[in-house]
Amino acid sequence: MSSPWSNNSRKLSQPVLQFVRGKRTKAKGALSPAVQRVITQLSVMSAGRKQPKMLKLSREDLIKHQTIQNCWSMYQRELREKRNEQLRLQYKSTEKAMTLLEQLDPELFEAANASEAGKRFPLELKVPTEFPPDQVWYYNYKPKEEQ
Amino acid sequence: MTVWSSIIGLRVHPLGGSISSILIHVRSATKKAAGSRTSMKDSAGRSLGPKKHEGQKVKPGEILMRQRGTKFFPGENVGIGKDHTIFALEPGYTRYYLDPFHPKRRFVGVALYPDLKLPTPHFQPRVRRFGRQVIGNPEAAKKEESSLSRQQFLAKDALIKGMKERELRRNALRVEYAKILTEKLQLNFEGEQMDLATLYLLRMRSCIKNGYRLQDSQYNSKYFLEQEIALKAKREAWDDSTLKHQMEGLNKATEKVNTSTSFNNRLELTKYISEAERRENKAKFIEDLANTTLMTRKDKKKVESMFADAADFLSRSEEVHLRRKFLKPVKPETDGLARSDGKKAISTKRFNYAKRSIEVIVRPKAAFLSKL
Amino acid sequence: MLRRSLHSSVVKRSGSKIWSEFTSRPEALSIGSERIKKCVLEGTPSQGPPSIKRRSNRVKYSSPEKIDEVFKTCYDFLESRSAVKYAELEREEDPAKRTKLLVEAEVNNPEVLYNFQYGDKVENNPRFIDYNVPVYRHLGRQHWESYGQMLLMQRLETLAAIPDTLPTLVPRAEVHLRFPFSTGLNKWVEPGELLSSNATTLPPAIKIQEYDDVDTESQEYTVLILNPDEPDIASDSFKTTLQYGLTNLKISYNDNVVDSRKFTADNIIAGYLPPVPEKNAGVQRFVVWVFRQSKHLAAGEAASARDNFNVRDFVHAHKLQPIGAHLWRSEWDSNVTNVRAKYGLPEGRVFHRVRKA
Amino acid sequence: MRLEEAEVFVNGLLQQHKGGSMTFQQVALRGMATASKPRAIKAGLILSRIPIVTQEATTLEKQYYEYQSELERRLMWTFPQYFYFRKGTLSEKRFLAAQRGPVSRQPGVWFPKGVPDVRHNRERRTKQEVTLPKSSESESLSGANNEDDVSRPVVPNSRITDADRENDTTSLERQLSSTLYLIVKNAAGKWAFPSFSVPLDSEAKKPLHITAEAGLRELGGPNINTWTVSNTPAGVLGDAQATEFMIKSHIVSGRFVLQPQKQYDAFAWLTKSEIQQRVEEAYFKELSCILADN
Repeated sequence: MSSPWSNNSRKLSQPVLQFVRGKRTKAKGALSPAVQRVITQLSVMSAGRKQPKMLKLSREDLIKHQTIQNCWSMYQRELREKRNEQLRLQYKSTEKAMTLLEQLDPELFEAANASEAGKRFPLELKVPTEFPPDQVWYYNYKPKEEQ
Repeated sequence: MTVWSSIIGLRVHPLGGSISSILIHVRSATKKAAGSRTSMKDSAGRSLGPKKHEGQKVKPGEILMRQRGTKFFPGENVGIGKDHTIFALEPGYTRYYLDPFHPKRRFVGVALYPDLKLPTPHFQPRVRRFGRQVIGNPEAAKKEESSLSRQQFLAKDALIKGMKERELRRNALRVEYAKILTEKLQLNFEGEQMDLATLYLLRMRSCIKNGYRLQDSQYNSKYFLEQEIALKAKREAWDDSTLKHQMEGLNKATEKVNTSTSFNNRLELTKYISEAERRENKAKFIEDLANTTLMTRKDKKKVESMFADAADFLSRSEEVHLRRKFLKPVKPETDGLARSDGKKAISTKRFNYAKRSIEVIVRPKAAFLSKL
Repeated sequence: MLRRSLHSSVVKRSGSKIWSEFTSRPEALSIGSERIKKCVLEGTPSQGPPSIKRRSNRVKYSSPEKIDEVFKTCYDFLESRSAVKYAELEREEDPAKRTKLLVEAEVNNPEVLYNFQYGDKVENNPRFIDYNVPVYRHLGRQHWESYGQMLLMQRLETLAAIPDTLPTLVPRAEVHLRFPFSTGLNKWVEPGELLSSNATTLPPAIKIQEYDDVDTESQEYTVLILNPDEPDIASDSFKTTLQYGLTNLKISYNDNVVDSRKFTADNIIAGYLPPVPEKNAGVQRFVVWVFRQSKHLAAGEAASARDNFNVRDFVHAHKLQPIGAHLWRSEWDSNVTNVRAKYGLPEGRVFHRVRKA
Repeated sequence: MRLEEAEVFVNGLLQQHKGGSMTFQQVALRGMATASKPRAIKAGLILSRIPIVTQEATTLEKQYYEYQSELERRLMWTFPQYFYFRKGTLSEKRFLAAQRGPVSRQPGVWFPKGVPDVRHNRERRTKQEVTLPKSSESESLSGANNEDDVSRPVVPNSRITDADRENDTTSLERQLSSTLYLIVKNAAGKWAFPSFSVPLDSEAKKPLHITAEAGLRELGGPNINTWTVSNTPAGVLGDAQATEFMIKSHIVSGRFVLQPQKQYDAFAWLTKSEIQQRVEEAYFKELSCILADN
């Protein structure tokens, strides 16, 4: 053989890489398939391609939208005001009851005013759902046997 | 080992290639020499602190305070440097003071007068120093007045050229207006009156062009001429009768111009046209347009010329609106589709959203304004 | 849960069509174009919204889905609330509260919103934005406070027009300024702008837009233009000059541009003196002050010397209430000589370009 | 908490109080001093059943939510299909088959509604409609009602119950979306919330809420599970002579069975608006603020 290179390569199963720090090992732009795949995946996930076009409203629609939002905030404000008013009345009612109870019977007042620390919310009470369960109400409740 | 293998850096594994690949590290000379301790170093003192005491007289540029950070804030008539050095901007007397607007700050300032206290009251006018002298020598004054900055000097020629050009254009326009007034409209203004009339028209034109309404344009233009005359009277100390006479002349000229001329929507001077006439002409024009058919090139030219004439009584937006309506680039499909794809037809591919397919529409050439 | 427990269904009063009734309500509360009004109130037509001018763009446009149905419900809801306000208004006597109710009754009306949002707010057409109507004054004030007022106050403070002329300003009226006569330019000046001497040769037109409830029949205004930067060689300082002074002006909510059509020679306390800064004397500020008068000023009462004008004393003496301000700046340019010649003023001094201690 | 325990608890409280600012004697004395007149204190009970299903949305709410969800769909980012369906799998094929793809742009074709702007198989100018193949399949199988089939369609229970149809006011299963209150009819034929007199001699005296709960059990049988919100009364009725303090409580489970008794002869579970029609006007006005609207 004329080429000493081919002579040598016959003995080698794999070429041995020589790592030199700071030396460019590949031509610019050529990436390994794994890296290329990651880049493709990232570009697929990039925001610019997934975002829809900006929503532009015509003058009429913008006014309609603003009116809808105004209406909604007014509606919510009315609900809020009504709720606050009811809470205020409830507080006044309790206050009135307690004032009267204190005058009438201080013992009962003390008992009604006692600390309720440690009182638990019953786990059996359920949050309202959109549709009722199969068994709407549990009737067969029996109080625990007293020891 | 052969010579070649040692040259190109490939080595044969002694056990004969059972390990797949081998990475050989060439170690560069990265070993650091032993470090040296940097303690026991100290710089010389920076000589910080106040450089002027309370009430000391200072000149502009003198340093009042050297500091790290703003231990003292710059007060009135002082500046602050990039290393927070505080220096005087005006001649005066150093003051160290507190300001109720910034309760946590200490200030250094310069009072312009020895009996002035700082801070000066917040709602009183500021105490300022003018600090410039009049140039007494008339020649030096002249020289100073005509001196230009580099930027101004460089821009000067172009600006003067532009100004002259505008002046020329204005004069040409006035000549043209004079010609229209005398020849086309048969209005006879005497010499000075003609000058007033053309100047008035010139200002009218620019006002209308700038978007003023007609009444405002007339008022603005007339007010300008009135002021010109009034100022001239004051300069030349006219007596009342002369001034009155001049004003009457102006009134007459402007009145005559207002009642006999108007500007069309291309800002050209035309015969006066009243609002009623405008409406009447417009109605007639629309009727004419509705009666014309747009089938040939000749028709198109005719409609175009009709629009050119209509510029006198239509406003710009009206004209655009009517052009959109009567000079459509493509006629609506209700006007007819061509039978087949011949020489006198143009076919377009259009997407049909209901069928989600492409359909071909063949239109006669006459349906396209540009193809007439 | 509590929120859910408080639901009330939308009050629908089909009888109370308050917002489509224009016998007692002014015309300005409706949209001008019939087609646009129909599009807003009755839903977008099949060929697209009429505010889009080109037909092809109209075809391309698509409205958000279900906007028309929900808009109809919301419109009824807001209209019913407005009807409540109008009912309250009939019982109310106090003018301040009446104005408040009128604003509340109309501020959510989509037609009003449309007119105000897309109308010209400075050169307003009273058919669309009528400042006689309280709701437009309310919206106008909001618009002004959102930018113009802040800009003005910032310029007044950074350029030290406050406190060099008057101690401070509580802005009540919006002041616009332009110079239409000298050059025919149609542009409102931004506060603090540097203007050429050519532009300011002839007096400005000043627009005073009131947003408060004032009696436009009797209320009178004073306008002063001051220059606090006139050099005073004797004291090596500055003095204030009165450049222009007008009194006893009457304006209305809509027709409020003050030019010579609005006043006669009796209203002038100081004729217009154009800005003619001298070479190297620095940039001069020209501050426009607008005052509400507490009484009519008799002729000659307000006359005072232009030079060394003390504005604080003037305001105090005539019991003026400052409500608005504006300012522009001028500097020497090569046209100043022409302006001086035009007004017959003496030639300006020339100062050294270096300021000496 | 059982009654005995509660008693002990209250006694404990009073014992504690002895060491505090006021002794028991002082308390008693003050009570004697202020209320020297004969009086009757009653403990009223507002027993409620909380809603089981949610409230019906109003027209405005329904339409507003629909509008907002349409806007959100329009502004939604493209559905990341490659994330959920691996490329080349059967599920991806099924998913793609269920989609109605966008119109893609073609050269030389006039699109009157604008040239399509397609990215990742989505028209960017409109909302993206994502159809799941599962749902379309189950729709076709909706006839099959196999209990064992996991993918059978979900059929919700009706929000209107038998009790609603029969208008059975004694049932706890009526008016699922609103709060029900227990009211009883006394011998005189007047409807009111149940009330129980509090014994005033110091041995038998018990706190208001315990009296009310014990009274309820006497009245409606022992098989009721209730939860009293607080010891504190929520409202008061009457004057200093005969005072009724209202205690709020919720029924959690169990059944209210009216025991044969002289005091009351009927009971009903009613909503606030129904209560208004049955009770006296003054009585309702006093209590309306502490009742829930729904």
